[in-house]
Amino acid sequence: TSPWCQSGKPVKVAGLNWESGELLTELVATVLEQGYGCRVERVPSNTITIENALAQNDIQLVAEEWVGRSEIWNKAAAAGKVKAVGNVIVGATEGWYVPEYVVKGEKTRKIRPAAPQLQAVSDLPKYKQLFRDNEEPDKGRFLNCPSGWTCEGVNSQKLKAYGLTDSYVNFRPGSGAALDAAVASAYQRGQPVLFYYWSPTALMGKYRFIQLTEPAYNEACFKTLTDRNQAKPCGSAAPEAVIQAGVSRVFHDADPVLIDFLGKFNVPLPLLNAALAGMANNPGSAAVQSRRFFATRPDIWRAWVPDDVAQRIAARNTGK
Amino acid sequence: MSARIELRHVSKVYGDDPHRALTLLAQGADKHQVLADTGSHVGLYDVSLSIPAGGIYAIMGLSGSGKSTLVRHINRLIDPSAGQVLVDGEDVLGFSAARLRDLRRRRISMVFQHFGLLPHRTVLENVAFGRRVRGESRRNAQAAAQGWLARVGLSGHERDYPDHLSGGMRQRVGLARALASDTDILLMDEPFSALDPLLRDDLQSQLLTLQAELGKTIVFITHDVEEAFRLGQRIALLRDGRLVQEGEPAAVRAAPVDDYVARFVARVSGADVPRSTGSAPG
Amino acid sequence: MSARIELRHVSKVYGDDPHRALTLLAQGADKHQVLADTGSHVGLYDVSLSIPAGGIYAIMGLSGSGKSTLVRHINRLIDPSAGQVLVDGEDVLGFSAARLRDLRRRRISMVFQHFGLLPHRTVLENVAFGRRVRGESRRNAQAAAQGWLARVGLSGHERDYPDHLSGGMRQRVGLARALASDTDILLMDEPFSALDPLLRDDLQSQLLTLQAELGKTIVFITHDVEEAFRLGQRIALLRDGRLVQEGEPAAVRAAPVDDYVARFVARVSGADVPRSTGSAPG
Amino acid sequence: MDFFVPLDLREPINQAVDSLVVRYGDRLHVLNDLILQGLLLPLERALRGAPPWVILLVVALLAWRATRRWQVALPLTVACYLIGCFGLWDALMQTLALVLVATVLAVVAGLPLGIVAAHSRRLRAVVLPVLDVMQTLPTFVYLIPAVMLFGLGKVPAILATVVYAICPLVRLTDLGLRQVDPDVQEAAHSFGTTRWQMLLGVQLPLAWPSILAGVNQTVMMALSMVVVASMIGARGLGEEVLAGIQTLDVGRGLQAGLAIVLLAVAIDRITQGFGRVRRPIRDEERRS
Amino acid sequence: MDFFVPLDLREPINQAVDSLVVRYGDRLHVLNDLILQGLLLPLERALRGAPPWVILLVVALLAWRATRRWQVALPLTVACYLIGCFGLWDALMQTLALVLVATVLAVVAGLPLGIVAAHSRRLRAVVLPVLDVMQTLPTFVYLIPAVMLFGLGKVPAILATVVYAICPLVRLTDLGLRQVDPDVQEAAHSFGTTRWQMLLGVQLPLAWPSILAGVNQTVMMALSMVVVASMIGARGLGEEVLAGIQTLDVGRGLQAGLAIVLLAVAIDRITQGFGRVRRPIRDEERRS
Ligand SMILES: Nc1ncnc2c1ncn2[C@@H]1O[C@H](COP(=O)(O)OP(=O)(O)OP(=O)(O)O)[C@@H](O)[C@H]1O
Ligand SMILES: Nc1ncnc2c1ncn2[C@@H]1O[C@H](COP(=O)(O)OP(=O)(O)OP(=O)(O)O)[C@@H](O)[C@H]1O
Ligand SMILES: [Mg+2]
Ligand SMILES: [Mg+2]
Repeated sequence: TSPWCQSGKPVKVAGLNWESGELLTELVATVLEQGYGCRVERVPSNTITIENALAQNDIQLVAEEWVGRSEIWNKAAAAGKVKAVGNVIVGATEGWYVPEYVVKGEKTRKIRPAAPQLQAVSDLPKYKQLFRDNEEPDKGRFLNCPSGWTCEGVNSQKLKAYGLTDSYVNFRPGSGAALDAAVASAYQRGQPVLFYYWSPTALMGKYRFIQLTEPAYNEACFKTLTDRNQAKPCGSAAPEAVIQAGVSRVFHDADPVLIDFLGKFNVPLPLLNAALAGMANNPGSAAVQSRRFFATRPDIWRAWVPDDVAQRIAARNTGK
Repeated sequence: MSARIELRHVSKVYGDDPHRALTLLAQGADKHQVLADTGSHVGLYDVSLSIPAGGIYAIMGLSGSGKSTLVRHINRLIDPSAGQVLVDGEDVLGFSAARLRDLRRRRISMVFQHFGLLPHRTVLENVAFGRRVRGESRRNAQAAAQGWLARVGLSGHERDYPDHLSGGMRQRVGLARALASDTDILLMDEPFSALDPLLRDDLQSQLLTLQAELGKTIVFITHDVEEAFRLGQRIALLRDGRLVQEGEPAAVRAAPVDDYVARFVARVSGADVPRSTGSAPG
Repeated sequence: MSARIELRHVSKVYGDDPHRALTLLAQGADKHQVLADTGSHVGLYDVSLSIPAGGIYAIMGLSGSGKSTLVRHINRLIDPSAGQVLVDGEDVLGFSAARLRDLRRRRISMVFQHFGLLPHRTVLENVAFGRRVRGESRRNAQAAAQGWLARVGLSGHERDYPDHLSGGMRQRVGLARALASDTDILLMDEPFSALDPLLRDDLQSQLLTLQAELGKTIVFITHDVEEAFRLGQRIALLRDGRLVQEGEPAAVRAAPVDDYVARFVARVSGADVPRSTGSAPG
Repeated sequence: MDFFVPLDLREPINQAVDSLVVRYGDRLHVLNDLILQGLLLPLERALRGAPPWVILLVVALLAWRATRRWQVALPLTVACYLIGCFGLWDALMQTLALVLVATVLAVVAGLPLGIVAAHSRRLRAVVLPVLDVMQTLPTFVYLIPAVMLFGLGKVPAILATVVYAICPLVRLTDLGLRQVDPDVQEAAHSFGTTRWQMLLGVQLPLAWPSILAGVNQTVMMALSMVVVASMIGARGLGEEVLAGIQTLDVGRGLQAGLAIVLLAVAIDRITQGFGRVRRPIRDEERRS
Repeated sequence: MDFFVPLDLREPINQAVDSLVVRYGDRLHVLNDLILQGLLLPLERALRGAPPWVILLVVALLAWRATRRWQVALPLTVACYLIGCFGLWDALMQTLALVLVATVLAVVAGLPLGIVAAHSRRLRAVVLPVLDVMQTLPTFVYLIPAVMLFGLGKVPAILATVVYAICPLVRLTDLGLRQVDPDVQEAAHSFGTTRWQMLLGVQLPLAWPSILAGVNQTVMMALSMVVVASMIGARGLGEEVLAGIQTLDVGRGLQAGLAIVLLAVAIDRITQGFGRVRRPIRDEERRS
């Protein structure tokens, strides 16, 4: 009995199109439809437009929001137009990675370790020839975040902080898809590649990467990293990512019932990774994974909602 | 007899700077000098003539002497660089777009030297074009067109497209198109030049009959001196854009103003040109 | 005298299904019936004629009787639906592309009824075109072109573009273009139809001289019977795509095969046609 | 670089956009709703509601009527059926609705614009540079403000598509009209045609091949915008492509991409078929 | 839906792409290197290395030579200077290098293709559908595999741009050639022209207005791909636009977008100016 849905208005949900986003959206939508009898509309889009639309209440709900990672979100949150609720994923990671075979080699594909000593970002200058950039052949290439993402600025600052600006090109791939493609291609060909990445992601589940160690998180240093204009930043690992559900202010104020559900909505990381791996092998099957989840893991989802709602969901999912 | 069409000191220079050319011409330069000096082509220079109502008025002259340019002034397809053009006493240069359209629809039609057929329409549609433009029903227009096609010997070709026709056949389509408009004034720019002698004889007679019966005013350009003398009740001779002589055929033959005219008219063997004189009501 | 050009049972049907039309024609249908039945136009049917070397061969006939179609077969701008075309004893239909090109470059040139000028080239470039195509230097080609332009009375217009010329001037450019190629065989499709009588006289004389001096073979289409009798050493008459009569002018005049031919030739006043006979070496 | 005097328009532009959004955003949102409810949704509902075999039949009939050749109509129909087999039927119908509306709007607006440009030198001097901007200003740049003004979804997607796809039609209409033989126009003039009669009876028919080429390019460009449209919330095949790309599932993206191509080919063949004049323009034989 | 037999090509396609990457990826990456070092980087280095005033002078001279009108040349030069003032000079030079190479390649490949299509009915039946695919298959669908095969950066960006931008040129060349007056061609034939003489001396000059329209569209499309190119790592103005959009900084995006438009206009005016025949085709007066 959600006031928003009762009034007949549909809940417009961002149709996120990366793997974890797809699955989480599917889970939320299932609860809303089956548990609360809501009409759910999925609106496909890219991240900026989504955040912008959320601020205008064009859509009401984003199932996976990396809070604080984009300027649009930050501005909208500061203006009170959007709210973040719950803890959808706990334990997400991010950092600089290389494929495992670069350090350890890989027997099945007969790849010899190219940089057995590589462990930390401070080792990187030695290996610039290994990660050679063909557009500037005397430097290595570090694959940054796509231009415009918040992480792009942080990584650019990190290159300065770790003294890598002379030995590495700050290569911004332009889009997440291009980054993924470049990494996947290198991995399949067994070539060395140095890149920024994060989890939970399908690529992370599919391939074996090693994260390079960085100086431990330090709030003061991290501030210098988030400020592009800081000339002399100091190094620091990223703080733990906060991944929540994003809702528009209007929706937040209008429907405490659903906000209550979102506050409890959480999927344990191992389970998520397993599901993502399943999706990677069987593309486009977020719906399948979702159905399996509701059929097999009531222990988890029953905690999200009151009993009567859970009952309704169960009724729709045991029959199948 | 009243003048149906009158040109007053009409000059036409093709090019960017007609005024410079006109100044040169006024100083006595001829068109070849003007072309060499300014790059402009002189079409006509200071031509005045008046064409009486009801009758065939023949225009002759060397190739490039400005005949086509002259007739185009009458229905104002060309605006003169200087001078006035009067039709039925009214200055067509002052006409509004609507009046000009009306003039072209109901009072003047034209046969073009290069035919100017509409390539995307059938022969029948081409001939019916003038009537369709002024709003007649398809049925009426095509019925009239059909009749004219028969008179120029093209029955059976109604549904052909122009590019499937021979040169002479195209010319006849253009002819039928102008005639089908049934206007009082007909401008004909070498309308029979691509036709065989038998057909030409036949069409000349038809034209004479038509003129005599309906009293049309016909301006007729031709290179065939015999034709000019057979059809024309008056004759004008152009040279290099200037009017050289003008008058009744007999008068021109009797007293050519210069050697040029004399050589032109010398080609007509005196007596053998039948004439239907008798000028129609003006 | 050996035959320079020979057509053997040449038929040409424009349309999708020439064979059906040919069958009908063989059964005695005429071109109007064929058009009504099949929608195909008959250009020529079963025409055989041989054109002797050195001399002017005039072709006449009603508008639409197939004259233009006929000459286009000689340089194979059109492939016949049936029959053979021989030039100097060789079947041009069997020519390779290279030999055909050579034939057109060095042995046959053509004046088109609709001129076919290149609108993007100046008058001088148009006239030099034939020589440029066969690889002559620009200088030589344009010098020759200049000479021919003067002979057709277009000096001073070298740098004009075709669309700035009058109809007769365009025709003369086409004429000069063909003559400038200086080939043995000339195909001329109504080359003087848009010209004034003075110029026409002049060009006729030039053509006769040219033929007499250089022994060229000229196929000459005209509607002007006097012109045909003045220029032609032989005359062919076409009607509805068929060859009606062929022979020396005197013979044709003396014994027309039917009323049609009689009406055509009746228009020539016996004696007044000067002739320069004497056929050149074949 | 000292050579350049530093200038910065970013802030003023951003402020302008913001104030536009604040001032007109609501009203435009309502407009969005109207277009949606009045035009797009009914069409979409009809297309998605109809049984697939009905749609296939309509495609087959249209293609046959347009081209009179079953060698064209049959493969097109089979191809549409195959898209259904890939599980993309519903997405196909959504995209079809979007593209149909956008193409029709582009043609309805583009043809008159092209005519205007051809007839007035002064207007051409205004229209052509505007087209340059419309075609090369990156879609994203105006898409984002459009979303802020109109809200997320199909209407701004259609607007963006029309803006982009209209350009070649305008240009080619203009080109075609300016190439019409002046002798023929003069002859028509001599009979006293009105501008309207001249346009409909002479100029447009003779410029038709160019105009058809313009329509073809418009259709192609409208379909090349499908993916962009789905970036601001239009569902359908574009969404599939995007999702395929984001998850590095090339197969999924390619499959949906091929469906878009097929849709383009189908719309193109049908419009071109209806537009083509049946008579061969000139006897082929002459061109030996 | 029972009506459709379910089919799925995703897995086979994905496997095919994967095996292509494994088998040829390395070699194609080397090819990428070659094109980069041999062609693009030297040009880019030259453009970025030259002092801005030299480039501005060259633009002014080219624009003046092409159009002979300072009313065109001057504003273009000033506009380029303004781009520099926005702090985008370096990005402009990078984009210029990319677009120049792509446009030249597209013209060099597209013109012959159009000629071939116009001359052979059979080849046209092959070429035109391929163009349909090239133009409507969403860029991303082949861009991602291209990245996997060629690596990130400028080379796949150029390839994608050429694939997309070549289409209108091919089509309009074909259209223009097929509209050349057959009477004129026949006359040229009668003098024994070779195919080559016919093409260069008659057909191309008469088809020129259409071909120029094609070049214009190619330039426009190449520039409309700049943002897409930067999505796979080509730097320059496109990156600025992307960054502007990603951060909802409409001003930044628009500023860079306008720079792209300007670049498009400059390239277009200069190519069109050089292409245009100076003589007016027909005396205007006749068209009363
Ligand atoms: N390209 C074509 N397509 C179809 N029919 C044609 C074509 N060219 C000519 N014809 C037809 O062939 C016949 C003969 O035409 P041709 O041009 O040879 O006549 P012609 O004797 O030269 O006539 P004219 O003296 O009028 O020029 C005509 O009936 C014409 O309709
Ligand atoms: N559109 C034009 N542009 C420039 N000059 C032109 C144009 N039309 C005609 N002229 C020039 O005007 C002069 C007269 O041309 P016009 O067509 O009136 O001659 P004409 O007497 O009809 O000749 P013809 O008997 O050869 O048809 C010529 O010198 C010609 O070059
Ligand atoms: Mg004339
Ligand atoms: Mg003929």
